[in-house]
Amino acid sequence: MDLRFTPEEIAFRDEVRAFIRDHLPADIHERMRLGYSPRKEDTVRWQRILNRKGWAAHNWPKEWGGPGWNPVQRMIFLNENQQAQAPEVSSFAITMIGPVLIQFGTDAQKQRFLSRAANLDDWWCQGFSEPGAGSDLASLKTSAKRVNGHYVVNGQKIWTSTAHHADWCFVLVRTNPNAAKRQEGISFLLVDMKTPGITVRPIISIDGSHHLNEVFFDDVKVPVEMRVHEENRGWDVAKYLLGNERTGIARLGKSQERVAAAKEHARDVRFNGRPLIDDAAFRQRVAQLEVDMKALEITQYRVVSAYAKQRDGRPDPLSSVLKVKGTELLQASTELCMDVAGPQAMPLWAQELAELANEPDPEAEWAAQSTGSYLFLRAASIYGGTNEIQKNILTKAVLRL
Amino acid sequence: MDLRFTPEEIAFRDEVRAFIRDHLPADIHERMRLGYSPRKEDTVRWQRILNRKGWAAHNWPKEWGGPGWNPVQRMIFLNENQQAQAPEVSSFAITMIGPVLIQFGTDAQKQRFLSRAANLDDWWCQGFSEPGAGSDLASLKTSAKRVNGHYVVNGQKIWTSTAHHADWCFVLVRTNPNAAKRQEGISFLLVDMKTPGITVRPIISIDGSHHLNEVFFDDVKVPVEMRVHEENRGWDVAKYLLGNERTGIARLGKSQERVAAAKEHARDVRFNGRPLIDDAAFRQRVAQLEVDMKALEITQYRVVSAYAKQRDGRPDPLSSVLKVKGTELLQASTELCMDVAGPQAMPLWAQELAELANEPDPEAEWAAQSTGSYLFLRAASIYGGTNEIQKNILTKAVLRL
Amino acid sequence: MDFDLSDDQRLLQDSVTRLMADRYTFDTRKGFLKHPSGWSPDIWDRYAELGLLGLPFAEQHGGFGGGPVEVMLVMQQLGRALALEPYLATIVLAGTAVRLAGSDAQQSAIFPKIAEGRMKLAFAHGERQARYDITDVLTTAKRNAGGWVLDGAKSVVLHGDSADELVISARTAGERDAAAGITLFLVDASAPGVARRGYALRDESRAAEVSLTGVHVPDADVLGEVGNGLPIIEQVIEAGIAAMGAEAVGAMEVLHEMTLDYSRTREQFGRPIGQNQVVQHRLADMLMSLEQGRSMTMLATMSVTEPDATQRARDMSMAKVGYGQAARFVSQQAIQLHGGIGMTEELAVGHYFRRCMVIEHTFGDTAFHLARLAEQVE
Amino acid sequence: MDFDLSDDQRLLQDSVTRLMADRYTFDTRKGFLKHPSGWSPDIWDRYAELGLLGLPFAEQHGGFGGGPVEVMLVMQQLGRALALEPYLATIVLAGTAVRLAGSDAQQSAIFPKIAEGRMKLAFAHGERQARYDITDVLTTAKRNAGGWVLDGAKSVVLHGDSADELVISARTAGERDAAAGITLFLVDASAPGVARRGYALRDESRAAEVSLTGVHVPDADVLGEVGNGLPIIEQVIEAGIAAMGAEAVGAMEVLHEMTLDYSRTREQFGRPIGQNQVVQHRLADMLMSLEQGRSMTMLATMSVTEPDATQRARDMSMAKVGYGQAARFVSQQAIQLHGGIGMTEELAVGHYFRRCMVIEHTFGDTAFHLARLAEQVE
Repeated sequence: MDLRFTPEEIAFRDEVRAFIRDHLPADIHERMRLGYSPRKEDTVRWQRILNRKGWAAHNWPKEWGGPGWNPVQRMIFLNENQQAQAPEVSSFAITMIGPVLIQFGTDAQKQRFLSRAANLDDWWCQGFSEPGAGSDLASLKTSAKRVNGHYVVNGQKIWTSTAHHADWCFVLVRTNPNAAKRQEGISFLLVDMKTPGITVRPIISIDGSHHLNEVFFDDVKVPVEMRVHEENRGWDVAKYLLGNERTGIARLGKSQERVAAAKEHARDVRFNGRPLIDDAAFRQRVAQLEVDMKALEITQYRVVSAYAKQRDGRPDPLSSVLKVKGTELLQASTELCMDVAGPQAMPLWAQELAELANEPDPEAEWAAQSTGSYLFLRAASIYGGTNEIQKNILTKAVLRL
Repeated sequence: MDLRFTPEEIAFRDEVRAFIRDHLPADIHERMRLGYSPRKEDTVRWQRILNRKGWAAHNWPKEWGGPGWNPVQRMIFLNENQQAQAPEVSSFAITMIGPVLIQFGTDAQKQRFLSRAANLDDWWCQGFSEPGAGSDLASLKTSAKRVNGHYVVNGQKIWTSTAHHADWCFVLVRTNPNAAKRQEGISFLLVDMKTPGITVRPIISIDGSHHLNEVFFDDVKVPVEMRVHEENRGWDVAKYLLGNERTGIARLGKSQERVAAAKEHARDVRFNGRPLIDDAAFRQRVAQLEVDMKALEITQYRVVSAYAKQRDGRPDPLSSVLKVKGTELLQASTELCMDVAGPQAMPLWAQELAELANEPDPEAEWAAQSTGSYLFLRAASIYGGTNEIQKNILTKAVLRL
Repeated sequence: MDFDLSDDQRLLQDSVTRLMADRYTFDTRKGFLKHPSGWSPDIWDRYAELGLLGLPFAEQHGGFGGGPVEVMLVMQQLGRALALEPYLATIVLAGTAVRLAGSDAQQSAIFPKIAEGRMKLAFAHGERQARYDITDVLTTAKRNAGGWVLDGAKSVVLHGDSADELVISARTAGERDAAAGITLFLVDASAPGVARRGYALRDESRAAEVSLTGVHVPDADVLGEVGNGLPIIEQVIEAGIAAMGAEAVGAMEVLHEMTLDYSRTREQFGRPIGQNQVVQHRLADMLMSLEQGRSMTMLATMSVTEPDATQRARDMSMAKVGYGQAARFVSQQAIQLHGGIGMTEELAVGHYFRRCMVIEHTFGDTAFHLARLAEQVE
Repeated sequence: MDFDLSDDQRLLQDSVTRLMADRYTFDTRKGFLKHPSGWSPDIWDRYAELGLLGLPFAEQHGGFGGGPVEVMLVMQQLGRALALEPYLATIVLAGTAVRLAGSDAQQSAIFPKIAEGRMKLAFAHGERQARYDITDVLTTAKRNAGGWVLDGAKSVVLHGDSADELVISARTAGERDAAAGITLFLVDASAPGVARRGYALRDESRAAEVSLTGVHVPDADVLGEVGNGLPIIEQVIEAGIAAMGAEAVGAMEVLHEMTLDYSRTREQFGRPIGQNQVVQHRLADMLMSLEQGRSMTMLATMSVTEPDATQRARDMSMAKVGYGQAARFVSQQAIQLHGGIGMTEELAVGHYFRRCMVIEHTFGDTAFHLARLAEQVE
């Protein structure tokens, strides 16, 4: 038993750190440093640089273009990438559809999609939630009727992140409305977003950003070859996808980056006539966050190593702990940044700046974006199963109550 | 609308404060100052002093020996008494059985019991909870069969505080096991603790103290005249008793006394080479508690004034807020005292001191007792309806969910 | 100790409540946002008709001599409606400055116009480098013939963009952070050298960056005593803390009501989410926070007229911490219980959330006021 | 990064687990409490037989050369059983002092006796006025012919009453709070001038007040370098923090198991209380705290051998805060969910609760260690 990194792990971490430092484009890093979420082109550019290095598909097996890392290495890579203020790789492409196709896809599907996903030649989005099916996903209603070689899809999806950028969408549809159990009538389809009958309607989030969408399907024809796994067995695929190694869900590196940024900026703002960084209460708040992040870091490595051992594919229920504690820290750390920025965090600067003919004002941008990420990450305890749902999962899976 | 005390209220507060200062026996005050809970004889002595002044039965009408105070005056009196580190008047006698007899009792019962209760000539205890009936009181099983002029009581009560001191006990018993609703078969009896067939078994609490007891009833004969209100209508009495103006439940004065004591002792203990009182984090913790106590103080006066207006007798559901917030503060403030005492709070000193032939050591006693009250008040969020039950009450009565 | 409202107060409360119910739904509000000023001049006239714009001013100046309780009742309803108009800026903040420091001539010149809705003010004190430090004033006022010349910049001036007159603080003496040497000036917003950059805050209310370059102010427009502006500034901010508390209480009430309604109607796993005990207790916790926040707002309201400045400052800090923490908890939980839909611009909940957020970060956040209280612990 | 146990470690874990399961039920423990020493000499012999008493000592001194992980495995099981024996005091605390500072002669003289269960030690460093300040040593050691004379008093010396030898810190130079000038001495507990007052702590474990009046200590019994005892004291306390963390994890495990079982069996309103979602989520929160606390105990365990003293101190403070907060939450909620019965001496839950409480207040509480971390924030 040893919590320290092995020399190999340290060497690996240093290699990753050096590569990101040397190859992350300066303009992207600057935007990320100011707290902006990456634009599509930022994510694409960075993921292609990683892909050339063979690192983009960090959790894929070698044969499909993955680096063949063990879970600890993946963990290190994700943390370094987040702490370096680099865009995160597209989770839809890398941690969702990639592993799904590798596990359930036909050879044709693998050949057609995997390498393009790794390189973001195709941008993927996820069509799971519906207005009536949020936490209760299995109640989804979007229907797919089989008409000779096609499924005809009708219905509506919601919270479809980046659908407005997407080339493809993986969708859960109901192919058998009469199945005994709701879970048994669902299939998993790959849908070309250019197919006629698809309408994407933006949803503006409370931070003013456009990440989410509603997607309407009106007699959308999807070739049967675009179904993954057997008909009416889509729930297995969804469960695999949602459970599939949830290494990343804590997004600890992001919280660490936020706390580091808060400390950096706390040197430049005032509190009772001194730099905020000198205020005892602020230091206590940071120290408490650093304690909680350290605990989560170790718990995360415990879960990851355990996962590396038990190869039954089932997710460790403790990954719910990562989700809950990880999102609590994401929210606490972004809240900290906003509080550091103080009154300057309240203006809608970032948007205003564009309009106002003034010289750029990085500090103001950072301050405004600190609120942007605070607001946007209020959703962190909601998406991917609310923290309340996570505790229900722990109740069933671990407490067995 | 005015949050300030009126000149009359200020005069009243000063009168109460002065009377307690001038009449509280020094030895009792010293024990209370060191954090000991009052002994039976302390409570009796002090309550009799108050009773001579006409203040003991603070919430009784004048005709039955009460001072005829309005709710705000009662609130002031209770807070002053707690903050002055005086024993609290016996709630069983004053806020429980007294009002019950005034509301439901026969003239004979009033004549026999009220003035003796006010003067603690009789010590009362409460026989409500049973091993199987805690939060779910209506499921109580202790039976009372009517045999000519008597009820024959059999069963067991638990958590009977001070039963080992008590002359009388008011008991909820099941007189009709076949009632349609569980609540409808219950009667309210006054039981002389000297009656044959009563066994009191001590329960030692985690602070090592003996407050609680189990009380066993084995063919205990209770004269029918000792029944309060109609047979099988005892639930009305219990509801009245539990709901009856819950002015005191926040016990805010006690929390204020604990925080004041913590600050006083924080001057004498060290933290990183300076007095603890100078530590920024300690000061923040105290400041936060003082904010929360101030909020509760105002909320309490709001509830009390509202109660003074609406005379339908039903308790304000907001009194559940007083119970929850009040006990949270009781626990936070006693925890603060223990943390101030630090390592010196860990020995079972108080008990040890008696055995060890050493000179008295007040600081050590205070430190030890700070842990005693911390431990004992872990029950504050349990007794009188757990805080979880209080939130169920708010859910039903206020949220109507 | 008395929590009752007078008949006049109840009348006032009813009339404001009715106005907002009739004219200020979340949808009509969307329309008001489209107006170039970012709020509704039409509603502003209604406020004038109801006498709200002259509420706290003396009768001889066209006001109604209302006190903190009256202002609380109005602000609570404005909070419930997320009202966008410059009521806080004009009536509560700058209005208090003029009321406390202004000469009779100044008050007679200004208050009638305000009361009739013909003039709006803004309180231009905060500076970008100052964050929450109220003595951190770098803007200077230098003596010149028959008046003063102002240079500097003011930041996040609430409704500074639509103000006709600005109440500006500047240093006539003393170093940065010195308590003495700060003076208040009444400045025409269109005066030469005054440049304003208006924008929306996160809650869609308006603010402005104000830059001052050689702005000449005649002696007649000095507000109060030269060099002794700080006590006035403190009372202005205290009036603001009390008023924003009432606004926050109004916002919390609506957040709690909306979340309660949603928990009754939103179904998951075949039943309303409000059937989940965890949701029920969360709503109970929100209710308790709301009530504690309401109590602290009452404390602030009552303390506005407290003569002892130390006691007043202490009560205000307690109140700001108390209702600020309550508003943060209630608004965060309102979004959490709404789930995804609560994260969207379309729903009102996110707007109330952001109003609570802006209130918490105005005139000192929780950490700032808790630190002030911690200093005084003894 | 590796969380696996070696076969030897698993073997050790199993044997301790079996011993405690067979011999250390909550009821047998009540019997041990009645023993004059307040713990079980018989069990102490079992520890010796299993080799637990020599675990961390070098083989040439009759030990088994075990490291922090081995100690963690033992302490976790002792924590699960609420073991009363002076294992922490003798093996972990004083044992570490002798191991790190003792001469070969001293170690050869002491460790074999300890390993065979024939000698118990205690670490007498803390003083009443010092609270958690480890450099606040007022006990003095003055030079005299061929040795030293100790005067002063030590407070809350864990298992000081049953120790045969005391490791005592005293000032050979320097003022109160000076880092330099503290020296460690090995003192026979029955030496003239040593007076001990034994008593139980709130968790029923034993401690003593030790007073020293003209106690003569020969040079041969100086432990380590004269005047340079502080680094040793720090490492002793760090070893204690790591070991107590493992004990706390064991206690939290049992508290969580007991509460979970109770929630399955205790019925109110016609169903097990564990059917209440609020109880379910509370148990989930307890589980999360337990796991976070376990992680922090691993951190402390790994850091015991960290060469960089600054890093080590930081890790230890983080761990103490982390598992201390976890233990406080888990133990408080365990009582809350048990309700009245959890408040009684009869039930085990209150005893585990108090063990967690004593651990949190030993070698620096949460506030103390959080302050140490806050100082280093940069």
